[in-house]
Amino acid sequence: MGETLHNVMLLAPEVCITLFLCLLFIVDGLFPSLRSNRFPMILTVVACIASMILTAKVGKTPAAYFGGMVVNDGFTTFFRYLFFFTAAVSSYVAFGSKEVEAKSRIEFSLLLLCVTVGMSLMASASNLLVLYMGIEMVSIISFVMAGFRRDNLRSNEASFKYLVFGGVASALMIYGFSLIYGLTGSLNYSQIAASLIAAQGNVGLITWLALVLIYSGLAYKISAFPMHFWAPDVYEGAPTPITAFFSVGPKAAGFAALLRILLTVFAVKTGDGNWKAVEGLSLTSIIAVISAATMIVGNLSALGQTNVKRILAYSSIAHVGYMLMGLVTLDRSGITAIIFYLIAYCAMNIGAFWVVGVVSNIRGREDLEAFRGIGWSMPVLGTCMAIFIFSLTGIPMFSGFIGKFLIFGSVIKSGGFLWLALLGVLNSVVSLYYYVKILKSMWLDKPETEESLRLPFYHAVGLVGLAIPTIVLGLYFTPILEFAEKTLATLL
Amino acid sequence: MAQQALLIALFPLIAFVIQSLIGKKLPRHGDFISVLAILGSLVVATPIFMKLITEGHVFDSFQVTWMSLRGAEAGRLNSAVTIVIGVLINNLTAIMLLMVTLCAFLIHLFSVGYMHGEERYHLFFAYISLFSAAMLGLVLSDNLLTFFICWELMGLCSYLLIGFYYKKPSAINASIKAFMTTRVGDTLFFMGIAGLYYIYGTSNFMSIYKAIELGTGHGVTILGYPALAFIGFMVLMGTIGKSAQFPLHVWLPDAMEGPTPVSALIHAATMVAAGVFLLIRMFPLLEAAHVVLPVVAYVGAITAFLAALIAIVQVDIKKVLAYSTISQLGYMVMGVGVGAFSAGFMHLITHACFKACLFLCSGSVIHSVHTQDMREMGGLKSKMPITFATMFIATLAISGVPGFSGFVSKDRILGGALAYSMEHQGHYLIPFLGFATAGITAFYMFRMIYMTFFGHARDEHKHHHAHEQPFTMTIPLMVLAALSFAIVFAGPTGIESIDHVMPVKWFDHALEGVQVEMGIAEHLSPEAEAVHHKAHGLALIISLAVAGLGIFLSSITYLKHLLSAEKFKRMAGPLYNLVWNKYFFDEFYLGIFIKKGLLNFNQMLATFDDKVVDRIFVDGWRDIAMVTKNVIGKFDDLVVDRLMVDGTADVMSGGGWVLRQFQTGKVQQYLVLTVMVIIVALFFANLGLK
Amino acid sequence: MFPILSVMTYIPLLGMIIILALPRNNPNLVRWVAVGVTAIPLALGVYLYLSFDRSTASMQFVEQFDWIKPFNIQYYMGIDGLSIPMVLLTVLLTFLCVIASWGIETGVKGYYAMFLFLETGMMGVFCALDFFLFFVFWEIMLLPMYFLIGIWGGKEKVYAAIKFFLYTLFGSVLMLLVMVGMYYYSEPHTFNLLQLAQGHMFVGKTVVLFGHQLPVDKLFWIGLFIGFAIKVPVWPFHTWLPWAHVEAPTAVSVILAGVLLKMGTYGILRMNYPILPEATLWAAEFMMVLGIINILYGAFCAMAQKDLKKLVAYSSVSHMGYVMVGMASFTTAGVNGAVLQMFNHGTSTAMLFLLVGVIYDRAHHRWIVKPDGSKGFGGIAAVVPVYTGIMAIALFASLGLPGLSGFISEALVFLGAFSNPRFQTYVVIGSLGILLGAAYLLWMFMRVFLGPLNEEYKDLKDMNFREVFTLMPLCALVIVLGVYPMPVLNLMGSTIEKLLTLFS
Amino acid sequence: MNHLLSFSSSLQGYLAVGAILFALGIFCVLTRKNAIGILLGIELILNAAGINFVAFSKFRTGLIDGQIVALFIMLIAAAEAAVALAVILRFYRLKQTIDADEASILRN
Repeated sequence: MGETLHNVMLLAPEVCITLFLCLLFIVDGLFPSLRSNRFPMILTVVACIASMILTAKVGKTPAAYFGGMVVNDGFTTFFRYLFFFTAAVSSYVAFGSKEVEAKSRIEFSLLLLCVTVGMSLMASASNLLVLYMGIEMVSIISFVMAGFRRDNLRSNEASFKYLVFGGVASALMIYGFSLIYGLTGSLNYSQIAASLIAAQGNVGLITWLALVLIYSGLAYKISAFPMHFWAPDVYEGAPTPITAFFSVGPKAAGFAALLRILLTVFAVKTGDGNWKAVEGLSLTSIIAVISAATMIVGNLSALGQTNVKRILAYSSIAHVGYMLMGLVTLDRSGITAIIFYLIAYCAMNIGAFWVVGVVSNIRGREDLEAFRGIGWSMPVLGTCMAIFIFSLTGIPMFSGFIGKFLIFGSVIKSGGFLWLALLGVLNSVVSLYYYVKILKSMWLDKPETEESLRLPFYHAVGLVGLAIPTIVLGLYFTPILEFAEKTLATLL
Repeated sequence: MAQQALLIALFPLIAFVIQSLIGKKLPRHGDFISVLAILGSLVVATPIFMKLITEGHVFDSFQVTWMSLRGAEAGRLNSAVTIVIGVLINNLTAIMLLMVTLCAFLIHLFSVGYMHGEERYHLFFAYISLFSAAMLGLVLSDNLLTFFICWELMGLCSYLLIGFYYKKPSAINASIKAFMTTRVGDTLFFMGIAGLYYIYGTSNFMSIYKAIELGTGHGVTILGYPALAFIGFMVLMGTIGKSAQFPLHVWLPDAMEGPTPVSALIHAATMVAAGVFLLIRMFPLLEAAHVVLPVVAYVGAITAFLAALIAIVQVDIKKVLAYSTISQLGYMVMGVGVGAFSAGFMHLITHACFKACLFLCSGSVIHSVHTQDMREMGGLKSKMPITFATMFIATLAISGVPGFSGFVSKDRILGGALAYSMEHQGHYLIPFLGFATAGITAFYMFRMIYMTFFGHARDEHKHHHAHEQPFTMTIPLMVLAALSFAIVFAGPTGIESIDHVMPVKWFDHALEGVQVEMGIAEHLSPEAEAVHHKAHGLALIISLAVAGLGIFLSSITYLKHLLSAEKFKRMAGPLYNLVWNKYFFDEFYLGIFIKKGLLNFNQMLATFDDKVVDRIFVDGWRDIAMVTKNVIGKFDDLVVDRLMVDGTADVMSGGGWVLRQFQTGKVQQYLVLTVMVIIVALFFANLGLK
Repeated sequence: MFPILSVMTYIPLLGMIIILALPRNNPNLVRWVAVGVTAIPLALGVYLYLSFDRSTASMQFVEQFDWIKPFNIQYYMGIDGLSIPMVLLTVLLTFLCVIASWGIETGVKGYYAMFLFLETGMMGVFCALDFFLFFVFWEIMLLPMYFLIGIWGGKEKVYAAIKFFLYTLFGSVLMLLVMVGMYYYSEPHTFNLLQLAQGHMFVGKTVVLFGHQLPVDKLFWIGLFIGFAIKVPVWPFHTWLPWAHVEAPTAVSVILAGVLLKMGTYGILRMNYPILPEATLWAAEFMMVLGIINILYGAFCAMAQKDLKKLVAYSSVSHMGYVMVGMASFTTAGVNGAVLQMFNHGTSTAMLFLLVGVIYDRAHHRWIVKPDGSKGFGGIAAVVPVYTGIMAIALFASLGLPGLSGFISEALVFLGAFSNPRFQTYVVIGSLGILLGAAYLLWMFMRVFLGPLNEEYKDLKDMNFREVFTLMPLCALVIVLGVYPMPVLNLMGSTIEKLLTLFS
Repeated sequence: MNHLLSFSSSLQGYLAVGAILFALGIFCVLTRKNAIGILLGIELILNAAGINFVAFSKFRTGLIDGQIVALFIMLIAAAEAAVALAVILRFYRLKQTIDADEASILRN
């Protein structure tokens, strides 16, 4: 009995979120008056903060529990912080946006909290089944969130496409898991890794099939090259705050799962803290190709776009490409770079989508024409957007640049994939064109009507709250970098 | 003494600064400031000249480091560079200083009267002061760098002064033409200076003379040619540009667009003479690069002869004088070329005086009859006696009539040329052209005198208005005319054999001093001495004969009208046409070189840059992207203007467009693509495993 | 020790924040605050000039402390003979440009905020001695430039702004790769430019690119050179310059021509030369040829221009060619001449652009010959004498007329380049550039100022006190440095001496 | 010592069925016009995975964790089906059709 109680204690953050979930159900049922105003959002934010505190407490004692199915190490702690932060900010954004109607706000909070539990499960899973459970939990709820605006055709179509693509992808993945289970006879990462090493390289085609299928499942989650097709349509169709959440939350969870599987199962920890691919499974060149493909697809497709949400959708695909570059050398600096990049990426991406949300609320449309002269009528909004855009492009003084700097550093350090670094650099130049197109219409074009709009304080506080860390992180990033290195140190 | 000499150049410079800043507000528009400044320079220059006359030799110099760049020890690529500039006073400088300040002062006086009532009167004096400062700076400088700086400053002043009447388009074109042609010469001259710094590390005259004496720098080559020859030719190009020698002479006749005092000061006395002065300063180097001197001689001779021919047919009084200036400059260059550089220098001095006088006289004539066309003049002898007298004296001087300064210097040059052709067989063309030019010069000068002063007035109205100029304008004429007598330079009649009774040899002693300094005063061997003596005797006789013939022919055609000029013109036919069109040099330069060659090339290059490099290299990829699109199929959705970015990005967006076509919106097609990629991945994995 | 460099760099940033906080309805207050803020670095610059030690080649006014320890990145600021002329030029030109942009009416607060932000970027680039810090300032500068050209520019401002941004960003991302490469390939991993310059660390190494081994130092050299060449601009990468100059507002094109072009050559001298001397020697001929092409190409194109500003822009391409020639000659006179030319070109082109701005404010067009062939400006010398006088000085300075500063640097460049026997043919060809320079500038002067007055412009007002005030310091500099250039030359003497010891 | 690829003969049979089901599932998803047809395809693939798990748990490892996973797969398949049908129902209400190709407003 004590042992399960100990295990539950380690799951404290998730348990706390579930309790708040139940509280919300009660509120939903018994106090209808509270339903539609800001109360559910406040409750969500409190839930996230509480679980962050619990994560900090739990994080001090890294251990595997529930019989090695779930791991609570530095890696999980980091991702828990990230998920709770993104959930809190997304709910803050959602409750300011007209797209999430007042009466269905409580449902949004419920769904959001469920997804958060699913995400932290994905990050901490070290067992195929638990991973599958986490992924499915996040996916299925995301299908619902994508179609949140029931009467809106675009939102419905987005959820339909997300549903079909997601379903197939996770089906493929579970089939891959079954093959791995067959080959290695176990579901636990550590045993799978042991048997893979024992195989000393005579790895048959079946293993490669399993690997490809698993990769396709995870690639769907982070919208990497072959499985990225759903992202632009779903991001454009779904309501903007939810798209903001999609581009950050589930994507980070996908990366968490991918990193954990890759580093504990398909790679071996070498002496100096780096990793080496299991012989017979030389992943590095494949990852390089995938990363290059994702970058090119993301950047080039965004060039001709006029809908800003779609531009940001393709840009988030491109950023996945940049992040995958870190995996190419499988060494410590690369993975730290990815983790740092994730932090920077989450802040600036939510910010960018937030601005799009605010503009589409005011102007009703999301294409570049809607952005004409916004910079002059709402200078704070314009400046924040400029900061996010330049950070996304990778201009120094902003966190995006530091992310790219670390990623390119790790690639060049290994010396083997210089062509990838060159491609990455060229892609960021190309990305400038479509990013600055947004700024062009915001600042360079004069608005038709001279009406000076006032940015509601609610949004101003949030946006500035995201913009300032983007600059601070760009100028002084040592503490965050040490924090990222610490998370890697305790990866079980 | 050198420090005071610096004042000579500073006075006009200060005058320029004052005049250009507050000239307009001063009483009389500040012309007295410029005149006083140049007078001050004259006052400072005369004691130096007096010292030369009394002691027969004067030498002083002081130097200051202008630029010192730190670097490693000498001889290496990054060795330290120190550019030292200073003032050098030797016999040459003393004489030049006096000549320039005197002429400038007289011309300043003259232009007070001549330019009275002009709209930009104060600016005229500002530019003239700047010009005088630059010319004096050039004369004083002891190295080629400051020499070059003053050289180009003079070019600027000549540009500003020729274009003084800037409302007249012809004046502006002339000023740009002058500036650009001289600039061609200057650029090459600067290459020569760069060459000097390359082999000697300095451009100081004294150190060059010493280095040449020691024979350093002979082995070195620049661009494959022997270094000294290269530098010599570059210096020659500088002279050709500035002293309007063939083929860069086209600007001087057009420079007559400027006011007459300008023509007198700049395009007769001083600036054009600077080119010859440069040759004289660099004579040891030219001599050391023995291949250069003959070229110099030929350039001088050809220029003299061709310019003289053109002068015959000119009807504009100033154009006649302009071509005569080119011709006389050709003489000086020929003098230096054949080795008689002291004769060349003397001719430079004498020419400065009488040509300035001629120009000023023509100025006073133009000022009174308000036309430059000689065909509208005639019979002004009685109306303007002083101008006539001074102009006649100067004409006698230039025509080489004994007893006048022109004869003395021209005879020595021709003697030197003859001696040169005797020593170096086969170069007979030089003396022949020399003597022919002497004759033609006499002919056209007297033609001008007769057409303007003698005969009956062709234009009553102008004749009636003609009047003598006030004293401020006639005094300079008289002074300059006085300087045109032989007595000033060498004996009353100028003929060697006669004057040995009362020889006033200050000029020759001064020039010997200069040769000693330059280290080239080698004593001729006895038989060479004999050849020289014989040559000078022979030259004396021929030059007298030729001058007499010229005067005679001119007087029977233009005074007595026995021979009609028209008949002679028809008889010459095509030759006349050729000469009248100045050998089509202008047409060649302007028509072919500038209009068809340079401007079209620029046009082509500019469109090349805008259309080709900017569009094709950079933007044009869009066209290729467009082609790919049309091949794939008409697609109205993509509007081309959204790709308004340079070509490389257009290719990208074209690529992006292709990629986006896969994004058809149908979920099942996404899945088909995904499955295809997975199959391809498996295929490679399988291949990899083998 | 008073951190003078950091103060000079961040005062404008402080000024920007103050200006953004000012009320929107009082443009004059904003203008005077901007003038006040830029006056402070100018004053400090004068102090810097007076207390600069000319005898040593080592860094002065150094500020060095750890910024990001894990990557050994330091906040390392310092200036030596190479950077002080550029710092002084930046400080002076920004002060004058702030005064010159009195005519900006729309979005005054935004304009001056961006302008001050630009000054911080420029100051940072010239004082940074840590590659990372240098790169951060290098790219920060692009942001204000994009907005300044894009918002307050001329007709095609959007296209010009994005083209400028794309070109320079392409160059700087290559520099990013080289920066990271240098960090990882240097023995004690460091970004410190002085440490990198010590050890010839990159000579032997090679790296795999597209399948074959390439020498690292040559790769670094090319990467850096492309990044800097785009800024200079060197011939194939120059097509952004005419666009950016023509479309930028007057004050911005003054800063663009006066300071931004110099960052390219400054970067080459600060990084390519000391850190990769072997590669620089290997590529000397290449740089010289590009320099000559720049001179001639710029001159020829300038000759065919009908728009005043485009003509001056192409003349900048031509004049920057002299800097390239001077640098590539590795002789004392050459390199000193090159750095002096960077300074002189800064002053003379700034004057030209300011003057073009003056006439643009009055006539609202810049055509020498209107595109439809009819006559643009003509004979306005009679109407605006003061303007013609100052334009003549600026013209003859950039023409390279002796007695003005242009000549000194051109003379030094050619004397230096000629004394290196390898490059004598190039110098002779390059000297044609001097000739062409005279041609197109005089042609412009004749067409616009001399000749019969074009009636359309008979009521042009002459320059007011403000405009004359912005031009007076530049006129003084051009004339004084033409007569006696040592005040600027002895600033850089010892640094260049030490730099060239690597190449003898 | 468990090592790879030592599948006994009867296991082959189960795997073959699993593989066939997998292939049919994919084919069904790609070709069916009807939205619900696509869902059926997904279910088929999930069941194929289930068979695999059960077969491996019986023949390969002898532990019951394979069967537990199969159970979970059914559980999740049910949840997914519920959500999918709700979405398709809403799609029908808006578009009066459930043809998958109709859902293509959001494209390129």
